[in-house]
Amino acid sequence: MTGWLPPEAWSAVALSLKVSLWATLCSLPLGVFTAYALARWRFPGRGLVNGLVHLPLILPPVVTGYILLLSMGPQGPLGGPLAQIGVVFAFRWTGAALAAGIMAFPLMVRAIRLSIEAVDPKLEQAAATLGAPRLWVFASVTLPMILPGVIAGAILAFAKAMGEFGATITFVSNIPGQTQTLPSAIYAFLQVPGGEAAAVKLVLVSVAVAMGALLLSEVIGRRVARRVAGI
Amino acid sequence: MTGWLPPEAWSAVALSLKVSLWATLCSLPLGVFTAYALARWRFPGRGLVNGLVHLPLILPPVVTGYILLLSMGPQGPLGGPLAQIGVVFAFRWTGAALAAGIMAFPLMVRAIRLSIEAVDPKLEQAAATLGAPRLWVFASVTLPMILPGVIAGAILAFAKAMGEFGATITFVSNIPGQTQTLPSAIYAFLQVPGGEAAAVKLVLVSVAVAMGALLLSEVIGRRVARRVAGI
Amino acid sequence: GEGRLTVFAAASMKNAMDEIAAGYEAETGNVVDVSLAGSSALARQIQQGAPADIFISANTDWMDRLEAEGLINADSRFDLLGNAIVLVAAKGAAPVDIGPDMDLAARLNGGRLAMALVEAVPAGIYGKASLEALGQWDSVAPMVAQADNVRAALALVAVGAAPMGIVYASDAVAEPRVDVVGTFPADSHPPIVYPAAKLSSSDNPLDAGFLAYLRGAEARAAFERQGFAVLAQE
Amino acid sequence: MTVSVRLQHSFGGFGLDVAFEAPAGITVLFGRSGSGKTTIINAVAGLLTPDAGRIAIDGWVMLDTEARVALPVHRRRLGYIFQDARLFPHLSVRQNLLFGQFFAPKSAPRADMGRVVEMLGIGPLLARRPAMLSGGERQRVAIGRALLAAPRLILADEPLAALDEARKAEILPYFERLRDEVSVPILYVSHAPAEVARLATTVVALEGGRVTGQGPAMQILGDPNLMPTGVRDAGALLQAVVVRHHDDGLSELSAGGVPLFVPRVPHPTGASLRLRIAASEVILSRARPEGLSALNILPGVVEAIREGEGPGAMVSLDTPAGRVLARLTRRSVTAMDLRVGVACHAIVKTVAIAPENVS
Amino acid sequence: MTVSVRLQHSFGGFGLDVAFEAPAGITVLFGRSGSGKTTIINAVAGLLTPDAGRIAIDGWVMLDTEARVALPVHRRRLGYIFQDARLFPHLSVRQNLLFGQFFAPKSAPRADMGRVVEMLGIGPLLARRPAMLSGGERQRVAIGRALLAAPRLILADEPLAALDEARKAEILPYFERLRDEVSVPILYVSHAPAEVARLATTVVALEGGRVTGQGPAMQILGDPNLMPTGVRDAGALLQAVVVRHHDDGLSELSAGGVPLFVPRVPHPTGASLRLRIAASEVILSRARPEGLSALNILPGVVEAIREGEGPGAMVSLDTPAGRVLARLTRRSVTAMDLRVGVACHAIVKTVAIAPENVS
Ligand SMILES: Nc1ncnc2c1ncn2[C@@H]1O[C@H](COP(=O)(O)OP(=O)(O)OP(=O)(O)O)[C@@H](O)[C@H]1O
Ligand SMILES: Nc1ncnc2c1ncn2[C@@H]1O[C@H](COP(=O)(O)OP(=O)(O)OP(=O)(O)O)[C@@H](O)[C@H]1O
Ligand code: MOO
Ligand SMILES: [Mg+2]
Ligand SMILES: [Mg+2]
Repeated sequence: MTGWLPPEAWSAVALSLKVSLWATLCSLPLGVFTAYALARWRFPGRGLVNGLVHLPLILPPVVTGYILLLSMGPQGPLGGPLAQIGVVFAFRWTGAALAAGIMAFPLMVRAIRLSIEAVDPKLEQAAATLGAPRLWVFASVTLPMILPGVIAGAILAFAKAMGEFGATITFVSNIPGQTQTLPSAIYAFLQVPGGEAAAVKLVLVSVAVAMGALLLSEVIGRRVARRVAGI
Repeated sequence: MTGWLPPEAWSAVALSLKVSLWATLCSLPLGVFTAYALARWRFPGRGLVNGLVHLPLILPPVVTGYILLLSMGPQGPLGGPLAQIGVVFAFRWTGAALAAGIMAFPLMVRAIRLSIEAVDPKLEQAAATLGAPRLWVFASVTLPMILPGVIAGAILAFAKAMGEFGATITFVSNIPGQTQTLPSAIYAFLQVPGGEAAAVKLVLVSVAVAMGALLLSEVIGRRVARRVAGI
Repeated sequence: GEGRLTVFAAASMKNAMDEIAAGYEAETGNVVDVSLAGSSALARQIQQGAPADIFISANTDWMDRLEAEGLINADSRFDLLGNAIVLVAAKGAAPVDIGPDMDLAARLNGGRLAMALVEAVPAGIYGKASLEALGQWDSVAPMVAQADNVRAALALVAVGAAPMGIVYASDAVAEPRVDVVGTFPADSHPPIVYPAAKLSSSDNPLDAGFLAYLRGAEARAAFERQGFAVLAQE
Repeated sequence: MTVSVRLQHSFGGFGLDVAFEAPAGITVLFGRSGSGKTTIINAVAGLLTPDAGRIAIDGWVMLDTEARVALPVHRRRLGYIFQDARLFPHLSVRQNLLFGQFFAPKSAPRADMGRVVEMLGIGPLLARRPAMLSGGERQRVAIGRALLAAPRLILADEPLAALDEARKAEILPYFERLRDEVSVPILYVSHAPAEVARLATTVVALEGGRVTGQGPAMQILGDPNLMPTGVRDAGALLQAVVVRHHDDGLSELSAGGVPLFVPRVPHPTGASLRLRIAASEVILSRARPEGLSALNILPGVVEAIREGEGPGAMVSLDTPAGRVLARLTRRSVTAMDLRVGVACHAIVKTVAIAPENVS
Repeated sequence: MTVSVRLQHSFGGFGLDVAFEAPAGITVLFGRSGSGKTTIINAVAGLLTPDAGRIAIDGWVMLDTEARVALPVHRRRLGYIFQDARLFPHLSVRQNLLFGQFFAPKSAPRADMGRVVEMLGIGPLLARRPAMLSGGERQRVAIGRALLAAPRLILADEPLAALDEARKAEILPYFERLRDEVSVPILYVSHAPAEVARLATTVVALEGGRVTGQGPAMQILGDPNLMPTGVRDAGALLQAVVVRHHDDGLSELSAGGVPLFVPRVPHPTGASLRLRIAASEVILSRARPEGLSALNILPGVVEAIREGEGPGAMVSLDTPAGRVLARLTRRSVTAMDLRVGVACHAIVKTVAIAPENVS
């Protein structure tokens, strides 16, 4: 098995899994919050927030990567201060996770937002009349009901994160073992003569992982939906 | 105004609009069909189709571009025969549209599928009892009801198409006036020292167009939804 | 030792750098991490404070820019590699006599000439310069398909999408589906130079050793196997 | 036209096995919840394929599982009126009404849009969207939509169940008109006895997936043994003729020669109509009662007495107007010494004959 | 505990301006569709902020627009029982029941889970999900959930409207128990007269956003002028005591000394209960009628006669049992020569006093 791909490739696979997993998990709470705000609140600047969320979908990924590099790099207006308090993204796997998370964010928010819009506000009102404060209503009523949507959104984001390349390589470079994700490795193999075979293998691994995640999301989503509906 | 950006840049803007528009319009029928099939039919291979549809979301765009090049290029197993009947994608803006359409397809299908799943099959049954054959039921009942979702899906796809770079340049290269889209132009400017200023301007144009489309989709979507609900 | 070193190198050097890194690691016990990406992406990352120790660029422009900004140690800079640009065509194609007399546009016969971006990517810039010098550019320009990098241009020829392309000699060397049908005269374009240098921000004690190793015999052999001309003297 | 239906189907715990004929007019499928009414209607509509069965209108076979015939839904030429109207929300009332016309064969006897609109009183609504209609209006449009599809059979599955009493009262007359003016057979599902009494030409009584009785409405509804919803809802149907309209707001009817007074009915003198007299609203008296506020007194002879489990008893009285049912306490039966063959009087309050029961 | 409510609010075309007091027991907000019942309940719940008003329980102010006090919904300590139950589908019955307990202040008099479960008969359902419950069971759980939130006020907006008759009959006794066993005031919205008659301690009659009458149930329901849904639904309430249970399935009651027979009630001898006698079901007779199947005859004196627009008239009779209303035709009034002060008898069929009207 290990002979099938060079060891660095395996380490890229492992790193991509780690990066995508963290990207998904860490952006999930913010994704749920953003989706909730967009679905339920009317506030000035709502259109702007919606636009910002979609920006990574719209911009060429390389541009998103440059924006990240400029703002979150060691000399960036955000990266500098953050580094002072020990939070470093630039040229770390954490940065790869940040880039992947941002690129996947619009997909996650869309999926979750739709499921929130499908929740009957009457149930939330019922919870409030029973004395539950707003946050508790969210945690005990809204969240369980949107779980299928959250899972679908998370897994879609995970799949997207597994494939993210342009923003990642632009922001955190392509350092083996640290920031070389599966797509970066595929890119590197494609840049030199004779690299295609290895690239194809990596593509297959990548497709297998992402497809597995998608299938999982359909199955889990359906099961959780049934559990939530109490059937 | 024209002085603000070099004329080639404006032609890239125009081309990107054309490519994205055609990509969206041409993939729309197939997107609706695929979404309908995934939402309503249970058939063997449904999981596979769902996976295939999502593939461009998951793969690094360059890989999608290579796959297109291999299959739809002049010597490709599909491109060759198609060329015989006069359908050529390679190095044409049509190819750019194809690449953009494929990359945007999963987003479009996801949005439409959700809106189809929200249509009450009972209305479709009612139409059937009145004598409407299946296709007519779709055209006269289902389609009007999902119009908001279709519009949302189409505009999301358009925005995504505006930003598509990797697959497009890999498949159809960058021929000014023919296949040089906005993201290709941005990429080119970013490759040379000092190109940032022009790149930033193009990014702004691209963001403005995509944001406009998104805002439009929210507005139209809401209006059409109200019209369909008959309120 | 068990030191660690980070090298930012142009992506087109991957095969050679893999070999060299392995050789260096075997010899010294130190680990080399090679980050491969487009020269422009790497240069920008360096501008933004990337924690690299050594940069090898595929062109002099970005290295010049970094030097001007004081980001590289000018004393350590040297021209590591040279390359040639060649005309490639599908396997078995007849050779072309590259010169002012060739009618490249006619040879294309309506097909495309695959190149890297002619205004942005070094191989494309060199190719365009050569074609201009040979008086071919104006007739060929409308047929040029510009890829985002050399490898993509080569792929266009390899899969038959374009009948001919202009790429580095180093790229053409191992692509079985294409033949080199001509080499552009070195004087028809600015010198193709891959400069290497140590970053000013790096205080890695291994820098000097690795730069020396790049000039060494093993490195030279590896580069030459990949079709590069080695400019650096030991 | 007669629809003949024979069906067998089983769901997990439920088995359906029915056969009945629905002649022209309204055939009500009557039975309590879960007795299989919707299952039958859906099978007729083609929305459900039964395990076995045959459905035909005059010779035209829509389903024959043995002959492997099963027309798809859209070929069955139905007008299905749903409980919840199911109008198309994105179409105007006019477009909803016209929806089925495209698909009706050119040769089909085409219902006239103008007449249907007139009959249902929906002229002023044509340009509106369904969301702008009241529940009652919506249901009327649904009736019109079904009619205009030129159906060979109309299906209605509890079309009034979702409406409140006022709305029901608004719609019922339209179904009566349908029954009386349109020749298409109507299969109508209901479990409201008053509705059945008012509308049914034929009743098919269902219980647990079996037909427990079928026949003309008068016969089935007057038979307390067949009434599946229990004696509390039993009642008799009487046929009456309008004799005169009085100035004090009452109409005088004659049922087999017995004068009956009801609040003014819209029918002209001489018109024939049906009255329902709920068994629970009849008081019996051995002597002819005098000086009572109740205006309607039917003399008769006790035909049968059935005692139930509770304190009640059901007395059938043979009167010149027809059979009348009275639900009494057993204590009263004893106190009045009621026996088969005894003469007595049925007292019915004028206003107890509520408008819904006059048809 | 008394809830005092004063509210002013206007929607586009509709203006609400009400003030009423709801003492312990069930205060029914009674009025036709669109009269503002739900608007009031929502304002009390805090789901709607009215233009002006004050809502307080004993001195505890939940809303005072002048003092700019408006407790958020979750601080109002309510038990809101919705028309559609609104159970949390993802939680078991037990978890639904316990939902409100977390938020009740420790000091609040805590309803005992065991007792509530016992009272509502939902013990066997605790582990199920709401999707697995029948409509009636679901509504019972909703009642329990509201009770267990230790509310200071229970709100119920047509909690039975979505249920069919059988389910209604199943739930009504639980509301009676609530009224009789729990000291928390209950605001109950309804437009079903039978429900009002059975449950109400106090009635607030609404019409077009105004209070047209408020007071003890007996008083309001016996007043045909105040009954907003029209005379057809009018009826009198009588207070009665259980005298004896007879072997033939009847219970003998005494209303002011007049014996009345109803189908066996579950109450013990000596228990006090309420009867509703619908005006449309009463027959009057000048002479004491003999030999009738109807067992219940109340002697009385005509107190008032009101003639409506139609053929009907409403006669109030003063009987030892209390005021009884009878709806007759004007023809009968003339024929019987009924005038104020005339003695006559009200005849009510035993079985016409349906169980829903016995409380
Ligand atoms: N798809 C199904 N799967 C399993 N059982 C079903 C299904 N549809 C109906 N049933 C069962 O078949 C029986 C008859 O159902 P049906 O809907 O025909 O009753 P109905 O007479 O229309 O009742 P209602 O008056 O409540 O509408 C019921 O016991 C029901 O639970
Ligand atoms: N959000 C709103 N905007 C405008 N008008 C409203 C709104 N909510 C209620 N109304 C109007 O206020 C009036 C009172 O409504 P409300 O829901 O309180 O009536 P109700 O007595 O509960 O009626 P029902 O018995 O039908 O439930 C109605 O005329 C209604 O149309
Ligand atoms: O080093 Mo590159 O890959 O030609 O930019
Ligand atoms: Mg049914
Ligand atoms: Mg209401």
